[in-house]
Amino acid sequence: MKKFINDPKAFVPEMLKGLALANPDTLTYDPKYNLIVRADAPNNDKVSIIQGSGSGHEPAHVMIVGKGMLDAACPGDVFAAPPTDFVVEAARRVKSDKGVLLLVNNYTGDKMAFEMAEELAAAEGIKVRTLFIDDDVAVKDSLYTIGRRGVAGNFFVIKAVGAAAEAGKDLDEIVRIGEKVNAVTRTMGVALTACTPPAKGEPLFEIGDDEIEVGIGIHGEPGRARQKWVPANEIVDLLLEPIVSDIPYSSGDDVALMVNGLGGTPISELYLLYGIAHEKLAAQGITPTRSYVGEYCTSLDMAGASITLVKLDDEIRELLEAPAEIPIRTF
Amino acid sequence: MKKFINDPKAFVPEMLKGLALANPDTLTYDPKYNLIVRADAPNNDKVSIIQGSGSGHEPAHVMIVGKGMLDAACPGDVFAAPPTDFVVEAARRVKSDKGVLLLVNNYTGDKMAFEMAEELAAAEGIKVRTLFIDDDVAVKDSLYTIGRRGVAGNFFVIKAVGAAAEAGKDLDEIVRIGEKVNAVTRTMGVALTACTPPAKGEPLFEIGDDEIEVGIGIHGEPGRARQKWVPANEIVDLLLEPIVSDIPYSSGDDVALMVNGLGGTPISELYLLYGIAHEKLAAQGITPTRSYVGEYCTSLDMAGASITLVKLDDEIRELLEAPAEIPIRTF
Amino acid sequence: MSSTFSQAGVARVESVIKLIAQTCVDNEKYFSDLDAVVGDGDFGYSLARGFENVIAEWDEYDRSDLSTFIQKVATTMSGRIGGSSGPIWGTAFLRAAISVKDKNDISQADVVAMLRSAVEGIMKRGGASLGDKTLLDALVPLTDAIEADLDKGLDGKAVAQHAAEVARAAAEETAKLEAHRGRASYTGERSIGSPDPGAIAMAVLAERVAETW
Amino acid sequence: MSSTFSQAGVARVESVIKLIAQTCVDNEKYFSDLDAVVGDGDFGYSLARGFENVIAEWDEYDRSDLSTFIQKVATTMSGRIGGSSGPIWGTAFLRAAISVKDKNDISQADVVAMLRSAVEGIMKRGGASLGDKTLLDALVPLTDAIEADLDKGLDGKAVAQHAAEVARAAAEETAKLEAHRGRASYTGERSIGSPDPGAIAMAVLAERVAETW
Ligand SMILES: Nc1ncnc2c1ncn2[C@@H]1O[C@H](COP(=O)(O)OP(=O)(O)O)[C@@H](O)[C@H]1O
Ligand SMILES: Nc1ncnc2c1ncn2[C@@H]1O[C@H](COP(=O)(O)OP(=O)(O)O)[C@@H](O)[C@H]1O
Ligand SMILES: [Mg+2]
Ligand SMILES: [Mg+2]
Ligand SMILES: [Mg+2]
Ligand SMILES: [Mg+2]
Repeated sequence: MKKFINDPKAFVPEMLKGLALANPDTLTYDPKYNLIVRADAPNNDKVSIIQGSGSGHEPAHVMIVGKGMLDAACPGDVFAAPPTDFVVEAARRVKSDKGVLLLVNNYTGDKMAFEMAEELAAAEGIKVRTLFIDDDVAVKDSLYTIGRRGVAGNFFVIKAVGAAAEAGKDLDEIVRIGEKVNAVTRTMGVALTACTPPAKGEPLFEIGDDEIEVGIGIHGEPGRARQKWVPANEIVDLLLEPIVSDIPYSSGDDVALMVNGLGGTPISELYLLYGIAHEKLAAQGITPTRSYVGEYCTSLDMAGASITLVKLDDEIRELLEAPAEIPIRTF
Repeated sequence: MKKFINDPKAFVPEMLKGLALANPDTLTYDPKYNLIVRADAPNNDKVSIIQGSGSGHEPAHVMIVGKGMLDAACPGDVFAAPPTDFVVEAARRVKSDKGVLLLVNNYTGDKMAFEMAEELAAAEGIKVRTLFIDDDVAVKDSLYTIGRRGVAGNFFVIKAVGAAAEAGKDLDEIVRIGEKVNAVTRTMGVALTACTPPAKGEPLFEIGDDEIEVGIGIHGEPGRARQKWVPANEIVDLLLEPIVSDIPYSSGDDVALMVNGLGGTPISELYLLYGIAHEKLAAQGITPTRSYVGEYCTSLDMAGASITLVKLDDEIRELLEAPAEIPIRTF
Repeated sequence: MSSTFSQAGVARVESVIKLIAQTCVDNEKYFSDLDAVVGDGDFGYSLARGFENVIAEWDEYDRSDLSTFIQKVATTMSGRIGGSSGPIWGTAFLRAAISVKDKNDISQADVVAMLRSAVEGIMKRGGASLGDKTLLDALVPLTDAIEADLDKGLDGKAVAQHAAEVARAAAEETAKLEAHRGRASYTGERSIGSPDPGAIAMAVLAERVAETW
Repeated sequence: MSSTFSQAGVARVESVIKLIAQTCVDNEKYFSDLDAVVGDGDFGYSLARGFENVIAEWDEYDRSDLSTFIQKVATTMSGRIGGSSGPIWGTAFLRAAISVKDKNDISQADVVAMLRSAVEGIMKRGGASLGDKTLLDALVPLTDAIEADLDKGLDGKAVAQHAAEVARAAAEETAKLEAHRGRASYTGERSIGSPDPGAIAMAVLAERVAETW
């Protein structure tokens, strides 16, 4: 394993320390509970938004704490949901008269930790709601399982509820908005390589030089199926078809189109994929009117990408257009 | 080679097409000359800024065309300077009464192409100046060679002259600013893996699982020296020492500190490096008061990073703080 | 089902918990490797970090009664372990604690009740049923065997040894199952062929307990 | 140094240029592989794309006089090839063109003048000197040999053959040099041991010209 690390056990805290040092005016870092919190939180005139999940998905979620997005992020270790205590502590730090919303990607560990945390926080008198995000079409929803996973589409839910919270909307309204955005958001991912968690020290799975994993999640777990590499045009078909047919998205729809990099794929390739996906959708009468190309939710150093569609209406578009100020400043 | 591509020869045009489709209101793309141009250029009330270089360094430079940064980018093929004609055509497209500034990273091919282009553009009556960027301390400056390379530090020169141009400054003043920023900017890079140019189809060099290349450029060319992998703390020393001692930067200096990813390294590791570098500089009395962490100038899919320092004064700080609007929108 | 462990029983429960903690710390790498096959490779890491905390806080735990003591263990686990294992193991200890609330001596029936409560808590927390390829597929047969053997009047050592054999066999059997819960379930049929890490952990723990009885 | 090529000379220059173009297109992969050793592996790609354009535009070039014609070739090269090779080869053709301005017949002295002008142009454009490990290290000895052989009165075929031998030997010799110009120079001493791609290209071209004289 060749990475920029010292001790694998210190990987997450050292990253968080760097993040805090780079953003001294806007963020605070609590090493005891792994928390990244807006320096100006809590604000009793707005609902506070918290997202928790395993680490290894950066910039999600620690690097999108800021005005118009999250009030706090409570990351666990790499690919592990945060301990319940950490979530409860995050809720305490940003508790507001208007309430606290916990955003959670739908995974077994995260679901359990946040359900327990919600109970404990409520028991302390904190007004709190939880919202699960499950945009991944690679997993078929069924009563028999925990259901679809939350992946890169969570960005849109966070952006929308973050903007609504900044606008002073109340907790019920924000939950309605979050559920609405989640309901019109779908994602599908593909991996070219496996990722290497620092504590493991080697790639999570072996994959041939001419193979790809289709229907990958964001934790380096294997996907639904392995197949031979195909050119970018065909890869876009593999990703778009299950997304478009799921909701379904149909001719006349306005959409936001995201091409998200999983960590090891350069942005040049992501724009190449974007162009292909944009044209294929346009050919079906589905018009991408907002574009997102880059890394939003990654799996450490995995080479790969996911495509996300969001069906837009005026309400969602306005929330996505609202300004936000987060550490990922490119200028 | 596993990448998201169709035909290697179409890699650059397909990427540029995607970029244009993702930014229909702000950018135009000319496939004949590989040009990405601001939709609202030229503006006779401001100097136009053009950066050209090989492709493969995205987001540099095609993805930083926009208000407050570049008016046009004229990329060549992967790692190849653009042909002279393309540069001249870019100058024609954005020629302004206030003049045109060509920004060039100091490499043999680019230098020659832009010198020829400047002559040709001037012959057509275009008011034009050229500014070479050479921030890479891995290459010792000497009369005997072409001198230091231009690498990730070019971001700061572009940002500063972009802001000055937006403020209506004239060409001489902008050249003065660009030269001043270049003179206080130094960079050093390290690679963990080699990159794979699409047309080549295999990594440019072989490197062991426990080896790193120190003093790497941005074209996948081997660095100054190869050595065994060392932990992040020591890698930061390897990069910082030659930078700090070069100008030198000294106790009492305010600096901008950039940790730039080379394409295959996740942002979590970049923040980890940032934290270490920040503390090591602070311990020497050098204070990072502006931070830049992410991908600014890459080498395709190479895993690696570079560190850049800029000595700040009020003038430079103000130019770096000025707003800019570029395709890399993260919210 | 007549004899009580009384104070000796309380001491025994304490020492079994400590043994579990130490065994999980010792098997960190083995448990993580099992999880890397179709999961994300952090099962051993999570358990080890949690039980390290239990061991570190061991001497300071409130021992006013057994229930309170086990509850403290539960809080350390669910409060400090991430991933699925924090909530699952935390809930298991919490439910076990509640089932012996206010008791100062522990009967054989209490031991079975603690195990049953743990199983119910896990099922409630994670929504898994038997056959979903989780640690329940070893823990439930183990509990059944203990209950039956105690009814038969076998002595402690014999009960523990048989329980270990049953847990091991059941854990190995999970290799034939398709995962329906947890991260492994996303790979669908590809999860068949390797045993569930949680179930194997149950077998390892039962074996350690039997060895040292 | 007395005979002129006259119109035959003009035709010969044209056919040599076409042969150079075709040879570079044919050797794309070979030239790129040479450049991958300490450079960035695009030398063959750049030359091939440029000379493909020359061949494509061949029939439409303005042939009012030889100088104008060569200037058109130069414009295609420097206008359409990226990397270092566009400016270097473009400048070489441009300077050669200028050195025969307004001439309608070509003497042996003119051929030498064209080569010398090309060399000077390359040196001016890229700042390289002899021994810097560039194509100059083959092109200059080749030019010297041609000048000397023409002075001696050797016939065209003999001159071409000797020039090819000189160029090949000089190109192979560049393996001993440390690069001081171009991308290869950044690797410092690590550039020693492999020949310069541009110099090898000169040898290959000279050999093709000699073969077909
Ligand atoms: N819903 C569930 N109910 C009970 N046990 C579960 C459940 N999900 C997972 N497990 C158990 O947890 C083990 C994995 O734990 P861990 O690696 O910590 O979880 P993850 O990394 O998936 O969050 C599995 O082997 C299984 O025995
Ligand atoms: N400054 C220079 N002057 C003359 N020739 C040069 C110079 N720099 C490079 N070359 C020649 O160009 C060749 C490399 O060309 P090319 O691969 O197109 O350049 P690059 O990829 O470095 O821009 C070298 O082998 C060398 O012969
Ligand atoms: Mg996990
Ligand atoms: Mg090149
Ligand atoms: Mg796991
Ligand atoms: Mg080259």
